[in-house]
Amino acid sequence: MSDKNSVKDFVLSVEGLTVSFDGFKAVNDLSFYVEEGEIRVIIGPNGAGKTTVLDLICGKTKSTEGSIKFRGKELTKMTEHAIVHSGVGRKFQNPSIYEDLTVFENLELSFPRGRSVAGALFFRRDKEVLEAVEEVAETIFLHDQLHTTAGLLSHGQKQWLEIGMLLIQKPDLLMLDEPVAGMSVAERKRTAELLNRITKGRSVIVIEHDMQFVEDIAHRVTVMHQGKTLSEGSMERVKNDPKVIEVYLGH
Amino acid sequence: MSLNTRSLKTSMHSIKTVFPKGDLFYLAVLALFLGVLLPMTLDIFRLNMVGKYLTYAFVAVGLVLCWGYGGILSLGQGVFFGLGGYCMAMFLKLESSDPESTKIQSTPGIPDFMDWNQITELPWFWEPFYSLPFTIIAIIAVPTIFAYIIAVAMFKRRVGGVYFAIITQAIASILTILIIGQQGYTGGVNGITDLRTLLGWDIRTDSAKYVLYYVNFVCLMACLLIAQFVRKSKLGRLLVAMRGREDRVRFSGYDVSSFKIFVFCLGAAFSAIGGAMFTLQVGFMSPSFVGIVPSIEMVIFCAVGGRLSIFGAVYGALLVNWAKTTFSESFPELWLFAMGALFIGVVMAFPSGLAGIYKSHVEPFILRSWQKLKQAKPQPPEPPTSVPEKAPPPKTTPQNAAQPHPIVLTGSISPVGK
Amino acid sequence: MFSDYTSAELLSIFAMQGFAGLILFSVFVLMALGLAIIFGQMGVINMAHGEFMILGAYVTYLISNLFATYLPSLFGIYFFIAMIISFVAAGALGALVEWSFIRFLYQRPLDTLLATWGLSLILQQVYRSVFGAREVGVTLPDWLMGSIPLTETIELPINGMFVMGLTLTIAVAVYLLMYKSRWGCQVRAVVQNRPMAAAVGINTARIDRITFALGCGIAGVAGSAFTMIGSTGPTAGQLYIVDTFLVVVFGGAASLLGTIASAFTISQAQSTMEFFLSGSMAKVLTLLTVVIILMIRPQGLFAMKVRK
Amino acid sequence: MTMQLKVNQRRLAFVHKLSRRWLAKAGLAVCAGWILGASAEVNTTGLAVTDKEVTVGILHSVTGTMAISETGSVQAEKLAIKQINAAGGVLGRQIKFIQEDGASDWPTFAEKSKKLLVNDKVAAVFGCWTSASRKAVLPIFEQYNGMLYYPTFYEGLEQSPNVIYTGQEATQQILAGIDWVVKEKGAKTFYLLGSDYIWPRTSNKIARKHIEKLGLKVVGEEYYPLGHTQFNSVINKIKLTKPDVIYAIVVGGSNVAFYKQLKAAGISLPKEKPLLLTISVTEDEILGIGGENMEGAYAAMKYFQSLDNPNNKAFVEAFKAEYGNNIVIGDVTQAAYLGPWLWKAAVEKAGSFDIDKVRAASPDIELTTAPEGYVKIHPNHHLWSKTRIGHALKDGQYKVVHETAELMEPDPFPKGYQ
Repeated sequence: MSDKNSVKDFVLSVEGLTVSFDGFKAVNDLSFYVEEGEIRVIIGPNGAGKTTVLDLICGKTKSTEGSIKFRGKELTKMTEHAIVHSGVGRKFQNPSIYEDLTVFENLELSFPRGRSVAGALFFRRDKEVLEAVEEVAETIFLHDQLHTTAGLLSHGQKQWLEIGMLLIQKPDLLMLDEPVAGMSVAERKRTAELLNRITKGRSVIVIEHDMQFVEDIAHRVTVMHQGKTLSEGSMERVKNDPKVIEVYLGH
Repeated sequence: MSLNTRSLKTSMHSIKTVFPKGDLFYLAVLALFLGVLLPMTLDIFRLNMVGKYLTYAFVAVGLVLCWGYGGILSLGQGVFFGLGGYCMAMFLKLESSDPESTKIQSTPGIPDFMDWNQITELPWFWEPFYSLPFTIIAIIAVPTIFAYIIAVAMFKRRVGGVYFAIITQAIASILTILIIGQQGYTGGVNGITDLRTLLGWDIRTDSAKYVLYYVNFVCLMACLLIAQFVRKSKLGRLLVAMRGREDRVRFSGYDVSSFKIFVFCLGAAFSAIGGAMFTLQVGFMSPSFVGIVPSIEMVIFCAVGGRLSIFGAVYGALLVNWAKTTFSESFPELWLFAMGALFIGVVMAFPSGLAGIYKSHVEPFILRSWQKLKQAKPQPPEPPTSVPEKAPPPKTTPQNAAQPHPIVLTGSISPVGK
Repeated sequence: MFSDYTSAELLSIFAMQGFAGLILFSVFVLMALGLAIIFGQMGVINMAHGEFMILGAYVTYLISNLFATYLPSLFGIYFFIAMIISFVAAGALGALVEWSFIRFLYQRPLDTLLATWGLSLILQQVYRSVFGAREVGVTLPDWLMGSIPLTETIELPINGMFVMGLTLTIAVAVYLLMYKSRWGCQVRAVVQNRPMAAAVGINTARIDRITFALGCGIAGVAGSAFTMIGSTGPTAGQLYIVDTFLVVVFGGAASLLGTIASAFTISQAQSTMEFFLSGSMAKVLTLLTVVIILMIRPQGLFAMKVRK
Repeated sequence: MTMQLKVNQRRLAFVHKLSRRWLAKAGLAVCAGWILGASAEVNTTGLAVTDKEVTVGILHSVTGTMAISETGSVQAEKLAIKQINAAGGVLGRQIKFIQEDGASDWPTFAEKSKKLLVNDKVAAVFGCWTSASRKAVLPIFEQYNGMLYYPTFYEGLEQSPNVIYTGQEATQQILAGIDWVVKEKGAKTFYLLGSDYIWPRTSNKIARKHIEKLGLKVVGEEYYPLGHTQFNSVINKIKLTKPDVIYAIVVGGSNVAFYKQLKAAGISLPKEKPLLLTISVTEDEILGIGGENMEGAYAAMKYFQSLDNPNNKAFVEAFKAEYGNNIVIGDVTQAAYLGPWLWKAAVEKAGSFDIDKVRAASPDIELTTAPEGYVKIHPNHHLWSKTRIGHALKDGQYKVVHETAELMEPDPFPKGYQ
């Protein structure tokens, strides 16, 4: 780990992060740093604690120890929605969209305005909203499906929709949990394209198993094992790390 | 692209957003039914009974928002109904306990039950209820604040679903024991009875019953309008969204608990208005409307009407109560069987209640007849509002959730593949 | 309030009060065990739990009449037979109910609440039609109604000890069944991952039915035992429902040990408060404390923290 | 009527239509009354009286939690009506009854009483059991000027011109009982226990005052919520305080639990250490408690099934002939039986069915044929009656061990006991 710069150069600094469930430490004294504009991919065997790390950053799980700083703000003490407001967006492993609502409504609900009770009550669909929805829908290849009920979309389209729901929030840090899981080869390609396009100007953390996809997008890779960092660096370097080969890539 | 923009632009129009054509029609039918048809055909005795049933409709409408939309099942709505009713009853009781008519008591000027319990001075929390404006505020504020406290405690800690239901049930049971036990202050198990006048106006006469029926009717319509506004606002869509994907809503930057708190408080406020109207029309309030059994019955009114339909809830409250009265008059033995079967039947066969039946059976039939009629005569002879004259009262489901209840239904009913 | 009494008197009273708390504890456990299985393990909110208990009580009443008429010489032991038949009867009704509608509602817990509430109304009316609206008096064998004097003031009620023994037996049996038997392992497998359990060849429908029946059967035994301390009438079941649910929820729904611990906590709190306060206030305070603790710790006292 | 018309002027057309129908109906009724000339003399207020028949109402709970208690009253009232009819009816008219179900729900009681008075125009109503139901119907009886015969022993604190209270009010039951245990059993200390609602609380208050007046001591007073089933703690307190008398006013399902647990805890009632005196357990309740658990307790009431007098023998025989040999008759059942007879006597004394005339005739009406012996209506609408002490036997009956020498005067607002 050569890049020990001062904290403020990083978008996200995770230090000494630990969480334990009844004594079992799912994440154990983990530290890593994400730079401005970086695409970081976290890989590791099942149960390594990857998803838990995202849960901790976005506030879904409360840490036992350690700190998560995002642009100098301590996230571990904040509520989930406050973390979102500060600019962190998160996509879940299984596409998590509102299946009873249309694509349009899905995006509209994610639009970052009228987030309070009164705001939601008196929210108006004005030009700003319409334009933002149109723009994002185009980006995620769904502009023809705006009035389709989201539950009727294909699996890949649902994944895109959820990414779109994050995009419309204009987050500074985007966290994606297995964005191409269950996609066809063609869809994967388009998704990689999509990610490359949308990551301009923001930092991204991705959890992924698909090594080809990882190679396509990753700036840096963190390998996790049993709640700890096993290895970190460029894809090339990680691939050749004997520890990584032993626990993960080897089989 | 241009097509999308056009259709979106039209949906920007705000009155249409709150009242799509269908809902406006349902509202009009309901208003005609309650405001014109029933008063014309029923004598004042029956109309007063309908008025009493309609006070439960307030609770049912609140439950549609809480339970149908918000997914929060409260088994303690009777608490709020009761609190609203007690606030009203306290005002009326003070008015009927003037020193003149209570001069045989050892302490004239206080309610009779206090006198029987050796209370010689009006308790401090009764004092403000001499004022009607205070009472009207209290009717809504007291239950809403109480609901707020419960809701903040529970939703901030993410207590939901079954746990919430059971805790509200326990609260209902605590409050009942308290009201019964503190009889010097509350009238105990007998409740607060013998309420006569409101600012000198005798509420027991037939003419007063008419007026009260219409006051009740107007309040109900107002609540329906509020409910409709909430339902059609972004908040309504958020509630639907939350029910299925609470985490997604949370990670879209919403404080989920605040929306639940809001809708629960709104439901409580509706129930409280219902309770106050109940006191006015029936002339007393007692702890038997606070407990678990009435609270669960209120849920069934909502379920029968259709848990996603605010208009259905009103019909549900009317139908179940009407059936209860009729059945218990003619076949008292069978009543509990019928009620039990209704619970099971609605849950098993008609999870969307009357509204669902209307959507799936009645409406298509009307539309088909309408089509036939159109084909027979080239010019449409009459406006659509007069069509369902002979058909049972129309019920509705909200537009954006035209399928039956999304989370509670199994995949086989919901068209949404999982 | 204690200044008027000698220390010996006080000691014996505290002993008695502790014993009263233990009886209450046993009663709570007995009420809650069946529900802990049905609600905790299967997620079904069985509002008719009280009515299943009362079924057991009515069966006991019938059996006692049968013995009094046909086998008066064996009257002393009828209670054991009555408990077994209560178990079978309530269990059979449970299986029937599960088959006829509960099985369609596993994904909709709040709907099970409404449906079983409907069931409870129907059962109440059945009891009323069959046994009459009045409470029935269940005659108990004399040996069950006495007490064993230990000292002048300390007397151990036999029925209380009987309930405690019964509770212990049933709790141990349920524990062995759920955690030590192959069947219990299957039940827990189904609870935790239904599709997976089905995939490895467990007949989940059958497991569901038997589990539900077992829960109802235990309720039946509880009802049978409660003829010793409570009333048997068409609506008596409703008296138990709130307490029972609170015990289960307070313990952390999915944990049987939690249910027992919670029954212990609530019963001790209630009997202590009953001793120092008046009955109604003790009840209110107990319920209030439970509700407040549940608000602070919604997952219940003893639920495991799990990684989701 | 004028009120009705005044309002109508301000009202929409449909109300006019309605009231015209109403007028027509009323007119028809008047015509009918005029044609049946003979009935007009004994019925000037349009009650449901013809030359052959007079209609009365029976209003009790047939369903719900109170059905347990109210069954006996319904049976007794029906028996009395049958006997009166067999003996030639009232003023030569057969009594026809309309029975309504209050369903253990107070608004239902109010609703049904209004139906009986307004729609059915009954000449008298026999009914209600709990105080809460009576309080709910009371304003309606006063508003529409009906006559209610209320059978239950109750807390007093009420005296309505529209109610005849055929059961005892609290002081009648309590004073005699306490005097007896003090005099005959030498009781010095008392433990007061009750279910937590108005009747036990009021009764215990009177008992406490009386005990303290006698210079004796109350060592404990406890109330448990209705339906409570765990009494071990209070039993321990009783053991600790060692009272001479447990004065128990526990009701409903709690009763069964209390007596069973008392016995199991080693407090043997036949040993009378302490002695147990109750005013809430009639023969009806013993059915549920079990005679073996109640054996040895004392009860203070005005009637026991085992009363040894010719009236009662005939009554019990007739009751058993009607409803089967195993039936038991409690205090309230007998009081309910008095209702129709007292009404018959008052109507015949007044020579009219008019409520006002019946009311005026009621004071000092005597009944020498009452199963309890001789009763007389006091001007305060309660009954003069004797109070008896019964000793519970294993077979579920009471043996009468004492009877007050004089009739006890009813005193619903006892000075010095409040």
